[in-house]
Amino acid sequence: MFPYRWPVLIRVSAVRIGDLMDVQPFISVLIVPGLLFTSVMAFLYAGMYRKVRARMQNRRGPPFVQPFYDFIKLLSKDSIKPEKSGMLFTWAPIIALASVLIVPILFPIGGLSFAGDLIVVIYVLNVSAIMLAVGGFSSGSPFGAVGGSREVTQLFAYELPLAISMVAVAVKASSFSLVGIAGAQEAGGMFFYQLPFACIAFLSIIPAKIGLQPFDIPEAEQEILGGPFVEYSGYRLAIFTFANQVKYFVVISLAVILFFWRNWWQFLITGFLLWLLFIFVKIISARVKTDQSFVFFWQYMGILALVDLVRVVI
Amino acid sequence: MFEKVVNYCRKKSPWLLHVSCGSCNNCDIEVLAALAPRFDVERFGGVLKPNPRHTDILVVTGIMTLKMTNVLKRLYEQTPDPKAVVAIGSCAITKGIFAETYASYGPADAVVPVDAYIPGCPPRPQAILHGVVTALNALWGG
Amino acid sequence: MDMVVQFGPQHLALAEPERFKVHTEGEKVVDVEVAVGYNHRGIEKLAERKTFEQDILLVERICGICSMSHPVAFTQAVEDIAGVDIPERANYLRMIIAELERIHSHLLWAGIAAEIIGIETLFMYIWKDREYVLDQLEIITGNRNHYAWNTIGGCRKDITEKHIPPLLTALEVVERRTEYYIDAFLRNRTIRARLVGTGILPREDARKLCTVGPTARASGYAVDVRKDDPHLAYDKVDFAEIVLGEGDNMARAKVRLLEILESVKIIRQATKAIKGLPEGDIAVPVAEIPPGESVGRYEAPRGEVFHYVKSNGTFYPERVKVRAPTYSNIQAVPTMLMGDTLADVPISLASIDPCFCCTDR
Amino acid sequence: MEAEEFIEKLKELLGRNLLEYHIGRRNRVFVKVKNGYHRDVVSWFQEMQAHLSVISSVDLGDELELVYHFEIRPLEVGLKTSASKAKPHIETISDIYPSAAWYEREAMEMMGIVVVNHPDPRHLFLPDDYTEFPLRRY
Repeated sequence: MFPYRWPVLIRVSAVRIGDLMDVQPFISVLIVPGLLFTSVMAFLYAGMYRKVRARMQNRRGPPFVQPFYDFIKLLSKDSIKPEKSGMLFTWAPIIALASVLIVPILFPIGGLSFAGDLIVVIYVLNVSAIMLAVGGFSSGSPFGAVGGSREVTQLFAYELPLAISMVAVAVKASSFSLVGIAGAQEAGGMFFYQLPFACIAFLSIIPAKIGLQPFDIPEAEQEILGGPFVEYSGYRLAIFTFANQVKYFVVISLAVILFFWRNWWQFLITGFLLWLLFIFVKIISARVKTDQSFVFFWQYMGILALVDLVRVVI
Repeated sequence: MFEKVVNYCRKKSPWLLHVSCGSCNNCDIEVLAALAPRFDVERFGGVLKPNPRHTDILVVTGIMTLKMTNVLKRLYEQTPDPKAVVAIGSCAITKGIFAETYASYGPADAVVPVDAYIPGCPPRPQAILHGVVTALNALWGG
Repeated sequence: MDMVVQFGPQHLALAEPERFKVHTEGEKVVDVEVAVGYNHRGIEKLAERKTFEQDILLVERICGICSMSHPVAFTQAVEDIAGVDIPERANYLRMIIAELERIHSHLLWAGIAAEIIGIETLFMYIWKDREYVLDQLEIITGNRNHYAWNTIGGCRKDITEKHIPPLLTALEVVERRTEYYIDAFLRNRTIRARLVGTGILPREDARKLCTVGPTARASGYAVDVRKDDPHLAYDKVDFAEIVLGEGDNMARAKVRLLEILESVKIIRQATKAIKGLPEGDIAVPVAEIPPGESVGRYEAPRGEVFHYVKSNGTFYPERVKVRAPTYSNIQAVPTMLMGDTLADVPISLASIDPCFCCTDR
Repeated sequence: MEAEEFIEKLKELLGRNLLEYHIGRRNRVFVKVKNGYHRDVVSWFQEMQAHLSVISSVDLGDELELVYHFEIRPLEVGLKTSASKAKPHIETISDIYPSAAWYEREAMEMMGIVVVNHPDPRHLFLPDDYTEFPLRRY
């Protein structure tokens, strides 16, 4: 059946596209700060992570494009779904990836932005963390369950200082949207010296959020064999690790936007430098236990963020 | 064309699982030494993974002792396809010096299909790397 | 919610197969079930079917990373039965290789312990420096681990003049690096957070359970075969026996790292003493072995290795009984783990430096 | 405490039941005791805070022998008791030395010696369905 209707549609849509809706949202969702740009940056961040880590341990380390090879190889392997695992076993990684991919669309570099998108960012990043825990619980293995419960306890641990420091920044820039915050910083200079305590609190949360060394308790490989990831394989594992790698990029660039913003190309450079700093912190620290991380976040970082919030509000 | 790309990626990122079934832990330590900076296996993308779900190359050492054989069988079944098995050390190839022992079901290929053998007691880390890389080329080199 | 978490036969933290069923309430460990035997190769039966000479090679393959301890213990027992005194130089040769092996074994343990608590960098640094020691061992004996250095009545090869200078330079590098690692283990805040106060083995339990080696010495129970029953040439060199009191994981780490410095001291004195002795006189021929029985003891990196050999006059031993240090240390693991959290289990298990291939024979 | 003094003390403690003894090189002492009396010798060792190294099992043809290796500084004592192959019953000492439990389990599964009232007589190294005793020679 020759699709004779085909040319009609093209003629009609060609006219419609021109005037009905402008093309800008498609570009910002699909290309610039959206899917293509984020995935390239995520692979770049992960490749840099493994190369710099290896170089710091004076060994050669894998090529920069190694995460790309791993991703394709994992996609090509067959994925085993244990009987004891629930329906969420397949959906958890997909939701985690989707929720993490939403955040870069709101970035001030040519992305869509609306009044309260900072709240969306906080909520969506939590969704991906919870999806990691749900993935662990639904995998049906004791290690997954322990990994999931650790992820949730760690989520409670760092949630308080994170929210407080973000609210402090929003109140300082008197706007709850990333573009507004970026604009305030372009006008009044970077926030990291105006709100030093909130900056320290936020930067110390990042290793816990990403799962880097001092606080990578959920995926502790030696203790619980990879935590929530224990039963995942094939394309499901590929999506989960890709979601994690995107999270590396998203959380680091969020920190840059909130505290070190001047303009868009400086945003990329500071992102890489901050990422080097976190790799270095990972290199020199061992994995702490859940109760120690709890104490660290609630007592020290919580108070620091509070001090800055009070300072800004008064 | 697509098949070539996938095979190339499989060759470039071999995730290893080390299973010791009754070895004198010299081959196990040489496998770990292959991770150390001097013989770094991560140059080839190789990473030692904690559980069978994430791996595609099973590195097996030791004679298959009575208790460890069905554990190895289960690990082999839990590993998703496509997978490969590399037997390291003369114990895994021919039961080596423990040939007449009562406590073994036989060398590695009596339990799981083996793709590459690395002789030596213990084989040097360079030999282990060479064996793993040849197994990769043979399976997915194309 | 109480759960049974199984550190199964195949686990990243344990290089060899052993099964630990850990019963936990929430994250607190309540009870530990230890299952051994996954590495049992029936060596004692094989030893009875091989001659004494072949047995040395078999006994060497009981454990790969302490492949000097079993042959020395075995040959000493057989030499006691045969009533043979091995030449002075052979004693020094055996002691040098034994101490070199203690250095590389303790470095190996320090790397794996760092890997288990999460610092992968320290694992890479330590194992890079361990390669220097393995190079020296390879130059002198020909192989990185299974040295085939002993025979009944002495040694098979000799350490000549040209071996000693590179050996001493390698020792300088190892000594400098070990001081750096001791500093790293003691001062890094996150390492301290993980090692201090976890896996505590009180002195009373260490003595009651007859633990041996660094595990016992870290709990204050001074057991060191080199001092109690001096064999080889340990009574002719002076070195300190390191005994600490805390008995937690950090104390065990400290004991092992400080022992590396002691071993370097021993080797330096031994190489000086060897210069005086005539080269080449390294073995005494042993014609035949009369019926009798004896016990060979040796201080391996993990503790006391114990060989009971009984001969019946023929060239085949009547009975060879081997007891490795981990066999008695592993019985102290349940008391160590009681009350710790799940996250401490792998590091406490690794802190006794388990060598399951020795335990199961 | 030297070897001869140790043997005198044992003679007082056991009298006729001390069947034979042999002092080897480098303070190795081997003492053979009648079955059943080894427990009081072991409790005497325990008071002297002796260190139990291992318990080996030996096949003497018509008898099965257990050798308890103790280290009483500076001596290395091998305490032997034996039982006939038909009725290989030997009392346990795991209530005095807890670490003896595992050595006795190994002797039970390898040589077929029946250790009386042992707390946990399961197999240790061999799989549970393994029936014959590998270390028996005759």
